[in-house]
Amino acid sequence: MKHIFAVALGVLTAIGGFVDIGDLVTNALVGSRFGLSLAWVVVVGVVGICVFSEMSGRVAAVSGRATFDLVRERLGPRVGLANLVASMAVTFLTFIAEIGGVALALELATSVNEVLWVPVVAAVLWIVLWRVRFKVLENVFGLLGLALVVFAVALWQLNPDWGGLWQQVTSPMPTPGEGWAQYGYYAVALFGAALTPYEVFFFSSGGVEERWTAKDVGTMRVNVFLGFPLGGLLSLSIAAVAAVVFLPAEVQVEALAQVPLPVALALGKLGLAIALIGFFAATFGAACETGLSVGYSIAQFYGWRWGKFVPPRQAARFHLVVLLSTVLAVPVLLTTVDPIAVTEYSVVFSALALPLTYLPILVIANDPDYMGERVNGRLANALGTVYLVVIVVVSVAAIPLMIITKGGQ
Amino acid sequence: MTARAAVAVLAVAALVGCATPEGDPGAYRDEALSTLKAAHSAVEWVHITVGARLDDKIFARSADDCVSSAEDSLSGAAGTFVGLQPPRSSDEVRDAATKLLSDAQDAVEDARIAVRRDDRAAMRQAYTAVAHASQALGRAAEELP
Amino acid sequence: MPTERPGTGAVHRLGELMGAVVVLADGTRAGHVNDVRLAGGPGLPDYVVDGFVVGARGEGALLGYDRRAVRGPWLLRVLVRAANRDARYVPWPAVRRIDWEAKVVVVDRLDPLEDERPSA
Amino acid sequence: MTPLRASYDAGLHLLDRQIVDHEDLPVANVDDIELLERADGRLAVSALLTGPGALGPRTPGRLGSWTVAVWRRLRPDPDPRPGRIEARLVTHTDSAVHVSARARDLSVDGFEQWARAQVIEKIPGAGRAD
Repeated sequence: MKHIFAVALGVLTAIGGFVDIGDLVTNALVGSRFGLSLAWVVVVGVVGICVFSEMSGRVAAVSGRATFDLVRERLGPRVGLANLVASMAVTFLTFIAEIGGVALALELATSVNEVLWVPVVAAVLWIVLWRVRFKVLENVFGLLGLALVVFAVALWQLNPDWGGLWQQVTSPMPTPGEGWAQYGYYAVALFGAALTPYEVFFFSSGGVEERWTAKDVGTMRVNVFLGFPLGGLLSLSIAAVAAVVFLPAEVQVEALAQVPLPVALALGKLGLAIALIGFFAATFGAACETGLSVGYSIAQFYGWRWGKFVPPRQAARFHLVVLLSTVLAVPVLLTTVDPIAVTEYSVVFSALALPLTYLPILVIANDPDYMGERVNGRLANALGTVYLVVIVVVSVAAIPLMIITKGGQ
Repeated sequence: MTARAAVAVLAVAALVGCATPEGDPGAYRDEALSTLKAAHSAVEWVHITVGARLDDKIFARSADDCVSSAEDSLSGAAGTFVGLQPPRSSDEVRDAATKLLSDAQDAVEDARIAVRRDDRAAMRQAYTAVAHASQALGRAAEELP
Repeated sequence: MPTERPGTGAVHRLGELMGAVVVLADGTRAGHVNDVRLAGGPGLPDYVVDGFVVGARGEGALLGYDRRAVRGPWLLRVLVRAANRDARYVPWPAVRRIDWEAKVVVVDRLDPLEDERPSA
Repeated sequence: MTPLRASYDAGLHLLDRQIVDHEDLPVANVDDIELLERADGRLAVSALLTGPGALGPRTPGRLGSWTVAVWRRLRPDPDPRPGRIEARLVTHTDSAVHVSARARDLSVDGFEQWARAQVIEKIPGAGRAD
């Protein structure tokens, strides 16, 4: 019985932990401008995160090595370092967006302005990363993140024209008033939101933290193939309620305050309160994950001791990096830069940086030196290759689309 | 892509981005239409928010936050447009657009005041005014000279 | 820690060999050292440099793909073959001289790099 | 894990690989490898080198030389040597390079001790494990 509970807990935290500020903002914004005509991108992105996470989770379980430990080994110091710098820039940008997201969620619930919340959030965040146990952190924010199911309930409650919604899903083209360039840009943004590099760094490092071995691969696969798709459904429901309420009214989502509005219209204040709890949990959980990912990746690149399972004094450099990145995030947000704008760019740059870490993991997953006989099977390689092409194409398209649409206008 | 090439690309992008359209009336009219579209989005957002508050479906706190953000967004869009130098033949377009924008700003301002005071009567009045401004902005695409 | 062992030569770093220029005895350039093959193992008396993998470009092994266990996705195998298509191998006996300062390795000949199956 | 191979390529299988001690705790990365010219002219692998002093020269361009320069200035002794682990301590290699000594006894982590003493130890709870 205990095993079932552990598996269920794993799946639930995978669902609750799936959505972050990037998913919240990008899905609502896309829903309000393109309806569900970009839903297929979320599906492609979710399958992508499943393929990528399963591979890097299996590598972590079988070889005991996490992502960035391997990236340098495979690409050498020069290319490896460029990879580290680019991936850390994206992860740090996402880290700032997540902290901004927490501050915005708190602003929605209190009358205190978001900028004033930033130092408080950063301080509490660092204390959580310093003291709270890894498992507790994952479970609390994962389960609280399930509050976002309220978006699915709201969609049901809004009793939309399901035929019309399905019609949008099955016509993957820009809605009137939107061009193909904008359509392409937001396809890249949605893909980057669903398949964010830090999610893989954190997932594989978490596997090493929790001492996964080859026999944990089964449980890991259940979490990935059940948890992530259900998490993806949450993202889709956020887009769907925006499509139902904002698209016909021609309201374009530009602030976090708009995102839970459809839930309020459908379920009233209780629904809104639950949504805000979901926002806080999703963004705070993701802030912890991105904060740790910066520490994990740099420590793994240089071969330092790392992780929350050892006392901080035995992983001093790792904790120093986590402390510095939390401290550095505050001044950026205090320049009153709009966290939503930071989020929009962070998802596009995520799409840009993806091939850098995807490629080495695909190579390692086929190397018997690391995987013994648990190397990629035919299916894993088939999907792995398809996504290698998809990820490179998306990465190449990211910057040109950003320039043409001047950031998606 | 070497650093020099990246800088060159970004420079070109910046130039393309802010080529002020005051010279060409067509471009000026497009700028007016896109500003009115953004204004309509903000006003309709206020419309939905005030309606939800009147139905007591959202907290006063959320309503205030929504309406003030919408107000900032609207004044931002309007400010940028008014700052543009209209070509000689576009005065008619400019007058129509600025009138629509100022009506919208007045309606949204009344809504923000009512919501912050949680004054239901004023909110009902603001609700119809905002609805009216929103429809006017919605028709702008056809009626703009 | 004495770096100069009594009775033996200088101390070097393998990193200095990576990317070194490979020239034949008559001076013609033959590429760069992509990798250094080792023989024996730790604790064994003969844990030594056994030869050089030579490729056209600098560090060559773009994808870091293990040339011998070339298994995995078809597309990757194609990319790896392309990256290593001109790889050659210089066994230690064919190495005439190493100029550490100029990072040049003078060799007598270049053998083809066979894609043996993984030995394990 | 594949047992020790008859021969393998240093770049692919040794360089930049994680070194772990016999309790499987990470020690450092193989930042470079020391080669010793033997009497018969052969180059023998004598030690694994770690730290910026070893990694710097392998990182091309300004960044590499800058790393070495900063590392030299930070080290107390005038002519600092990079961290060094005797080759004979290496027991086997799989996804990591396993050494028989304990991490503590290898003294290759100056920066770790600095970070521990100057920052981490000063914060309450530094000794408590998860």
